[in-house]
Amino acid sequence: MSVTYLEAIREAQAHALRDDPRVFIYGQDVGAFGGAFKATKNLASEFPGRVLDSPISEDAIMGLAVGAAIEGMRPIVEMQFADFSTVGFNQIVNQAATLFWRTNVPCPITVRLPFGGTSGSGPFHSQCMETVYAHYPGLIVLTPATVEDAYSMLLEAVAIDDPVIFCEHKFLYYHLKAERLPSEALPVGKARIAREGRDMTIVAYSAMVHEALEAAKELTPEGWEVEVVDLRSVKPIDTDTVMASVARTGRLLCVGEAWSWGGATAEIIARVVTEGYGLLDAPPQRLNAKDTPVPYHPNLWAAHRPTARAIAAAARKLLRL
Amino acid sequence: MSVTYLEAIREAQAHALRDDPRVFIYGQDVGAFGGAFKATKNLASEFPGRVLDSPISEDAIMGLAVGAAIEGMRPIVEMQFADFSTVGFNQIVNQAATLFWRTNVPCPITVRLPFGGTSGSGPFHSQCMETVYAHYPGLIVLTPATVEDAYSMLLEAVAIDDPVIFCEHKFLYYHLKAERLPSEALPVGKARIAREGRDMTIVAYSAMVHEALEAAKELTPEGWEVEVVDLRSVKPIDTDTVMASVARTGRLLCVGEAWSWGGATAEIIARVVTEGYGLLDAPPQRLNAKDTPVPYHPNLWAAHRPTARAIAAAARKLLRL
Amino acid sequence: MLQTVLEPGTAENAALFRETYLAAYRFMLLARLLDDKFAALWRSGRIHGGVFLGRGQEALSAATGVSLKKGDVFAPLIRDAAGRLAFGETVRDAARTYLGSALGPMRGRDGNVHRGKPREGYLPMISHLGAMISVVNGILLAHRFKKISGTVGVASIGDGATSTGAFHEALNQAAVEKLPLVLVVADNQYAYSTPTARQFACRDLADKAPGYGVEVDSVDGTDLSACLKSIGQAVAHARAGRGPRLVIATLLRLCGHGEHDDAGYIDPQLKTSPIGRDCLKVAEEHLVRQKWADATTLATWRSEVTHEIEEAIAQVQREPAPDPFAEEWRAISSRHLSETHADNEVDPA
Amino acid sequence: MLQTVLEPGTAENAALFRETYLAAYRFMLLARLLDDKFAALWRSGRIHGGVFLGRGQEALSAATGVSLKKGDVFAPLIRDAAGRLAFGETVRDAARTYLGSALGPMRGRDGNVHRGKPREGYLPMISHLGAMISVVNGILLAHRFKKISGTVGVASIGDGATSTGAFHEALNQAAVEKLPLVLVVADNQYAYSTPTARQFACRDLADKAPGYGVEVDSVDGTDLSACLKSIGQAVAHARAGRGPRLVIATLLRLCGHGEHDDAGYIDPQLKTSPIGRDCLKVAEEHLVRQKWADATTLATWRSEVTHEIEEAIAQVQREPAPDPFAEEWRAISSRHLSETHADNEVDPA
Ligand SMILES: Cc1ncc(C[n+]2csc(CCOP(=O)(O)OP(=O)(O)O)c2C)c(N)n1
Ligand SMILES: Cc1ncc(C[n+]2csc(CCOP(=O)(O)OP(=O)(O)O)c2C)c(N)n1
Ligand SMILES: [Mg+2]
Ligand SMILES: [Mg+2]
Repeated sequence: MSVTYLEAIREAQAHALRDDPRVFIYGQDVGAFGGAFKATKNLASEFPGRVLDSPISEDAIMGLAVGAAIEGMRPIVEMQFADFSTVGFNQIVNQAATLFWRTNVPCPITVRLPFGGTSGSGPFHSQCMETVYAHYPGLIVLTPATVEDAYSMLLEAVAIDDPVIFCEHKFLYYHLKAERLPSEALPVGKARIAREGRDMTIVAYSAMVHEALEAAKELTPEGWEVEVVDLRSVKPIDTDTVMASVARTGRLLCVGEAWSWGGATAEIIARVVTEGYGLLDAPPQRLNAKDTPVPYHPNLWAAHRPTARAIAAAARKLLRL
Repeated sequence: MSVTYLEAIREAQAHALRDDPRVFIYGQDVGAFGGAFKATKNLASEFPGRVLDSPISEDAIMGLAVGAAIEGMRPIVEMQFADFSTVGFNQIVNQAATLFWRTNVPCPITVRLPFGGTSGSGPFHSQCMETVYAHYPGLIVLTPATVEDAYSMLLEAVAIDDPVIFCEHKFLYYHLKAERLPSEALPVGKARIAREGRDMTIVAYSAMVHEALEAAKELTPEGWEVEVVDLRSVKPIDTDTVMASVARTGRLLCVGEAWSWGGATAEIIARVVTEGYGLLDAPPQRLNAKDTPVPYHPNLWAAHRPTARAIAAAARKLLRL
Repeated sequence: MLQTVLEPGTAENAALFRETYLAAYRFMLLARLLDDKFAALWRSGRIHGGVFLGRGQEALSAATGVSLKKGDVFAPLIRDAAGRLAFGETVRDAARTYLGSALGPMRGRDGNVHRGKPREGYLPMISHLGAMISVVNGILLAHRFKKISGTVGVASIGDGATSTGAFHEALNQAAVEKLPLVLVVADNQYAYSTPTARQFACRDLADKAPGYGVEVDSVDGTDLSACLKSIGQAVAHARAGRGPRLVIATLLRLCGHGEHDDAGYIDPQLKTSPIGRDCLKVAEEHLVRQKWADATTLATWRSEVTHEIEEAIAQVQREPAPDPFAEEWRAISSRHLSETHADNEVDPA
Repeated sequence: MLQTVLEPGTAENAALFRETYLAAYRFMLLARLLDDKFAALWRSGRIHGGVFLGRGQEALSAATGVSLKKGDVFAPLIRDAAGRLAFGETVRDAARTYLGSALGPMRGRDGNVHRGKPREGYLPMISHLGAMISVVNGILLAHRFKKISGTVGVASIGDGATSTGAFHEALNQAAVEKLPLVLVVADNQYAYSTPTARQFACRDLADKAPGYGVEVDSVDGTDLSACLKSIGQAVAHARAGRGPRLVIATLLRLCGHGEHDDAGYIDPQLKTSPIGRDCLKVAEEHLVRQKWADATTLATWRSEVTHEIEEAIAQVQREPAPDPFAEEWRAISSRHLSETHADNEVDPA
């Protein structure tokens, strides 16, 4: 038996619905249809009345989730694509994110954002929105890279008493597989050493972890041992783990699929150099998507986002500095 | 005679309306009333039919501006407060920002965002939104700190063939004064050395420039000569001017009123260390607002945002490193 | 919080109506004098930021508050001082928020009209117009999940807020889910300076209801009796599980948008028209006409209320302001997940 | 682009109507066969991403396209292949966008239904539902500023998109500004898998119009004659300066949401009901009944159209794909203000 990243997300939701009567799911087509990506497949029939189709009203979807959370429920919201959360943006950043701070009432909502680029999806079905959410105080932003994390972090997201932006990468949905669902897991807030190395640290998250791992592999025959840190969450960031890795390797390359300006890569570099300047033997570097919308055509798309090849090239340059 | 920051904004709009028949103004209460801050005072009567009150519909306001821009007009949109642009967010980042790249048709819109903290304004009338807009390709984000720049950069914003997010700081509206409106100006995209120094560089923008200048003054009797760079625009960032300054001083403190995660301060540090690592004699530092919503109470507010005192303290620390 | 019974006829109901009317009037008076006090404090520099009054809208607002009971949900807007008080807010908590007391429900973090106690069904508005309606929906849906029945949610908005996408999405959502929502629109003819002619083009805001499949009632917002009946019916209807209703009240804002605004743009003809009547005076005339109170009683009440306000304000003014050094600068409740980076914590001392 | 004249009676008008009908039918047929072709290309892996068909909606869409003329504005949605062609799009440009040709209007940057030529009044939709309507408003307002009169803008949306805040704000905006907007709602009973009962609670979408103060017409979306009349009238009305109109067309989506979707959720009763009729067949029957065409003619047209499509596709398939190395990775038009940071430009070679 094997389980995909997408199935792990479905299973985590089934688990949460089973264990906690306060959990319900709300979003477009999540009911009988099982969601645009089938992440809620069969849940409506397994949990009658607890998986509700919403109108095409992202603002009201998020507002409703906040109200339900105030009243002690633990809503899971599915945005059909992360890109559409821009029309629910206000309720996320100004209603959900401020509630606890203003009133001391926690706001336990999980917002599932199917995000990130896939070939042929174009500017409005490919976006990475972790940056804009992470900028706002009051939100937790998770970016699982593995099947195991998709499962365990989603379960933990539902249990967390704050609004969690759960960025699940569409590129990983179908082809990322694991043998089984995990029974233990690193807690949210801890990064993971995805690969140990000695010569440099690549910090990545979500789909980019896999590109980074492939790049690391590509560099092995050249004699380089590259460490890959999987951030797992971009807010909070486990700066300690990143710093410890950089302390070992002396070199840092940050990779993000999001746009460069103010992205997680800038944030990590800022943290490492302000707090651990002496650890570096060479200037830190970052690699991001190009500063244009995400292109539709596969050829353009492959050049727009960082790939294993581009990461390896950037790493080689940095290793030579 | 003297002119305030706010009057400069009014004058720039009058000038633009006078010189260019394609310019019109659209926003809530901008007409006969002259806007919530009086930034469009008398413009409706001076330019009949060209200053239009809109419904409370930020999404449609921005969509309309895009349509008008497609048709060759040059709309100036006033958001009543920057904070409310969250409900027009989608049209800004997905409609206006992508138009040129997708279709080769430019999208000349100026979105005026009265932004930033003032005492007693609270979480929803104080926000700094430059970060989230600067993250998106396709937008230009201006942050004038002086009366002269408020005037000349707004004029230039209207002339630019791309969507410009014009962040005008409410704290500067009334009490920042100049002798006269400028006849010459640095172009958009160039930073300004607001104060020369030798021992360290403080990079700031908008209201924080004044706090930084005051901090620099505070440090003079202690024997420190602090250089202050006024970024003027956060997208594009004039990295060259920043680097040249850091090359002279060897020390960098970035100050932003926005939240820390992924803010302009992170972006500047990332640029300086990736491209000019060798220029630094000490780790770069940043100082931002605390990671909570902007508080209402003056006591809390003063502690939430960076002030001259806090900047001076951070600078002292850094000078000792 | 008093529940109105509105079936006319019986003597018992007549007595209950009188009682409700009197209670609502007291909240109107309290709100008016409290608002006046806030305005005075603002003018003397004692209140930071804006002050937003409900002058002319107290009848509608009080009617809303008294129509609700414990367990219900109320999302007031800026002109709802009366409704807030009637729903159970104390004068002290209102003053604490305006004056930034650390002991208030918002602890100085938020101010003026941005106050509430969400766990008590009293929602603290965010500023974005229309945004609270779907939050009310969420609480009502949660009640359904929790098998709590017979509760009602009221959201207040203005004529201007009907132009927001949030209003539209939320009203539609309530209709689809058949939630017990009463959406009260105070059509006070202006949104800040913008007259309704620049805000919408429908003949009447009530014409919006069929487009959502919700019931609607229109009411003279200057007449407390009418407001009590209209809101009372809408609430009773929702409480009985008969779905959402829109209530459109016509009235005039008898003050500036905020105290900084002289409202010079208001059409003088409106001021002298029936919708320009002061609902407080109208209510007082009604009290006298019905012989529910005479001039002496009214004067006594007024001085009682004034006294209550002065006392509360005096107390709140002695309360501590929030202390930035004692503040926990943390926006999430999960302590173990909150982070403060060293670089962001440069000691300002 | 043909303009319909719809006053009945005169022989001249009858002839014009026939001509318009025939033209519209041709676009319907072209769209249907082109859609089929795209579906086939997608199944064989030649098209990346999604393919979204207008099957069952061609009558409404073609009627929209033929009702407009040069200078007008059209913001089509996903099911508007027919209207796009009728408004002047070439089969080649449609294919170029689906196949990602560098020579297409979107140059491989955007794909499938996200295509248009804004400067020609043909707006390329962004995906966010409802978002194009206010853009049309903006163009129409610009026409007013530029003293261009007599132009009309049409925006298409689905039943699901009526739940968006963007729809509401934009329709209200058009009404306030009295813009010549025709908003065509294709109520095809589903939004993706969601039936209208989970989308709205109004009796009829037409009930929304009075709430905006706009006129409304309802039409059988399976009947080309009816669509031509309804849309033609709405356009004529707007062109004459009489303000916005909403047109609600009832029909059924005769395909999946996209080609990946087998649409198993569609109520079988709807399929056999009158709204489940295939508008193309209905139009063909009408053509034959009116003796405007016989079976042979229809077959000839079909093979002509097939040939036209095959030729265009064959040509486009030989066109170059976009070259990432030749691409200018720049999102703003102001060259002097665009920046590429060295760190973002690590040479992948
Ligand atoms: C989304 C949004 N846009 C703009 C504002 C700024 N604003 C605050 S109150 C107001 C006018 C509100 O008018 P109305 O809804 O009629 O309520 P009233 O003040 O008349 O009671 C405006 C435009 C806001 N709060 N929210
Ligand atoms: C704001 C927004 N939310 C969600 C989506 C995802 N989505 C794309 S099409 C669709 C269904 C649209 O239904 P309808 O408006 O009825 O048009 P139809 O597909 O039936 O023609 C949805 C939910 C979107 N494009 N935009
Ligand atoms: Mg109003
Ligand atoms: Mg539909």
